[in-house]
Amino acid sequence: MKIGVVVSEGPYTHQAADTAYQFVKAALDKGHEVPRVFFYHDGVNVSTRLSVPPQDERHIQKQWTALAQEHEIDLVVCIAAAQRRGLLDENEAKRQGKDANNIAEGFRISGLGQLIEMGIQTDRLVTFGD
Amino acid sequence: MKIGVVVSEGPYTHQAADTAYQFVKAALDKGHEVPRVFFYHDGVNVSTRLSVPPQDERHIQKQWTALAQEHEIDLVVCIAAAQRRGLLDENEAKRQGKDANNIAEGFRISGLGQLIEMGIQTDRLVTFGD
Amino acid sequence: MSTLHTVNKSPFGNATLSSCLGHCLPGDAVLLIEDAVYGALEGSAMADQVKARMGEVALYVLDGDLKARGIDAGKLISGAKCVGYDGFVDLVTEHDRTQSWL
Amino acid sequence: MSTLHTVNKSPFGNATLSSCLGHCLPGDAVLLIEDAVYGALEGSAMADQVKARMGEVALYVLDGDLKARGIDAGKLISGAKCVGYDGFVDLVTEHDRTQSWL
Amino acid sequence: MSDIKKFLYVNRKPPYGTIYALESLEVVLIGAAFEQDVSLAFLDDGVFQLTRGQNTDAIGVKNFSPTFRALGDYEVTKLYVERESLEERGLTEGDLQEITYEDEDDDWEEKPSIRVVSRAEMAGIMADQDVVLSF
Amino acid sequence: MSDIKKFLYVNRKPPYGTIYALESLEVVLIGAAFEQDVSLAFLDDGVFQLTRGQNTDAIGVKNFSPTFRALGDYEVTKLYVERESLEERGLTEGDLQEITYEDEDDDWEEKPSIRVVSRAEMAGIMADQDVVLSF
Repeated sequence: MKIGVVVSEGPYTHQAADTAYQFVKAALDKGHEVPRVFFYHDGVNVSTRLSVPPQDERHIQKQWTALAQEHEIDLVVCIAAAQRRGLLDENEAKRQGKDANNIAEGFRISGLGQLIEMGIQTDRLVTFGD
Repeated sequence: MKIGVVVSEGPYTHQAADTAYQFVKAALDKGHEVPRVFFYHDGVNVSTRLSVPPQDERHIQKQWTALAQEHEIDLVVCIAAAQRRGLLDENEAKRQGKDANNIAEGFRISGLGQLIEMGIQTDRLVTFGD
Repeated sequence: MSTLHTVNKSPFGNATLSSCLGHCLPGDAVLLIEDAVYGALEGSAMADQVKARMGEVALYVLDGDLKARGIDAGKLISGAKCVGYDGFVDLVTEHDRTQSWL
Repeated sequence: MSTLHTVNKSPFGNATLSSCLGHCLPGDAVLLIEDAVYGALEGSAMADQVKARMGEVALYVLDGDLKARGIDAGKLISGAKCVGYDGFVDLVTEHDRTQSWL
Repeated sequence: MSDIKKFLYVNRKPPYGTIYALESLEVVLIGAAFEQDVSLAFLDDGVFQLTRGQNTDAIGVKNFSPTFRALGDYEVTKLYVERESLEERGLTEGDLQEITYEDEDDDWEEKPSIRVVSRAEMAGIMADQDVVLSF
Repeated sequence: MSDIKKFLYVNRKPPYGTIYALESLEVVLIGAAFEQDVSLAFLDDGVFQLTRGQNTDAIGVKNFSPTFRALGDYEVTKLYVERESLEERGLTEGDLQEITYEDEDDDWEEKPSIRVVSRAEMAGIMADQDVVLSF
């Protein structure tokens, strides 16, 4: 089956991004397809490449980047939610006149239409949030 | 009186940073002193200078920076909470080998001791969070 | 010696106001801010629990949060007092400590 | 046609599980994850409300979240079934839709 | 799978204290362009999103409640509000904004978008969807 | 104002679902160096932070519960746990970790740090503080 996933809360603060990660891994292990994960609300904070968690804790952004690269998952960060919260890729930073960007490899910024499209094109949709 | 303030939630997602801002303004207007505001948990996300909210919404980081500069408020961002969540100043970015930094003017990164110190040195402490 | 308690969550979705009311002492004040202002609505399922403590505990509601949510002050429990951010500051300084119920 | 409902908040602090139980239909499944696993504790103030729906609604608990919180499976309401993340995936595919009660 | 899916947006949180209500509305507006069968559910504290007379001047946050009245222009015309949720909060339908749409199948007559339903009816509406998005 | 203030850390949230419990503990550990009069309150869902046998292997999140047992070394020795909160959750004191400290005023005798108190006693403890930090 095709399963779409929404992550609505930021890393470390809520368990949502962790549970979503474990769920997606299990779905892939069972042979299901997870074509896209959509990061919305504070979920966009998962995509920052500037996170430096303590050595003995998991690195949530790197976990997602690695999983996405191995399984060709489209990690989409909502542009409207990301702009509010200070998550920008190189293009967005230029367009907004900002002197830095912080989106990690494997994530791409796009619109809310990608969330609706995921709802239309997948067989199931599961949301992890607060 | 000396009033210390803690902000524990991120901008836009929760109202905490807004309420804290209105409270601090009112306290200063009444002649009280607010020597320091400590940003902890997701509150550290207030300090990013990369935020680009819609034109018709308030810019929470800029509101804090302006208020702090006008009234010499020490805006302290907890280093441990900030590292987890990808908030770095120039020094921290260098130290951690990161290619970008995102802390706005008026905020400084420091340790949790600054929170305890604020509790000891102020007459009242008020926390805004979730 | 008295305490200002602040609560910021809707009491219909969250047990925080209920816990606060169970721990505040006579002479204390409870200030409802943000989504907690709904806790002062007359005729709600929470109203009796709030009113039961109002003889000994003063109830305040942050006016700006009330207006933001379209709640007319006339719909509040009798005796609940509306304050602005300046009144919030006064409540903080008039009581010996502030406990934020998060 | 049936629904998998997921709940992730402690029912002692938050009304979400209660609302979910009030809206799920016979044949549906409720999966408790993250802080909601406490909702399956036998002998708690929530236990009767949960058990009242268990004749017609299946109750699952995410095993990893239970162990993380130090709750032994023997302390759960009788009939609550523990599943892993793989079982979570099966529940999603076996039901027609998933409703996340956030 | 048919070409058109039934999408339900579930709103259970009050406005302003958190951003979920506003960002939910942003999804609904974008989603309207996809011509799916869209419904909105307001239950529990979500019913507070629809109160009339919201004025956010003092808190410095944007008042997004007028946007609900524009939903009809986006052909989003089914806003289900749970009666029990209103009652528990001491509210009646009269405390909510009037939200209407022009019915193209009925000579563009103006009709109410808000439909107050019982908890049992709400459960039935939820069970009749292809996709449920929660905020 | 005396040199030593009474600090109370109030814990009302369960562990792991959110980070508050962990980050609260980080404040307590740092705060210990300031030699104030420190107490911790565990009530409502906060009592779940202290359950014994926590094992987070399957969820991939760090298990911080052993840190509570180190608090005695930091001279943090007063952990008040509310009895009513335990009971409502179907828990007894036996479900909690044993946390002890060595009492320097009593020939370093090992004593329990957890003190189960009634709701009324907890209210009294809260009212007896200079600074209350909530997580």
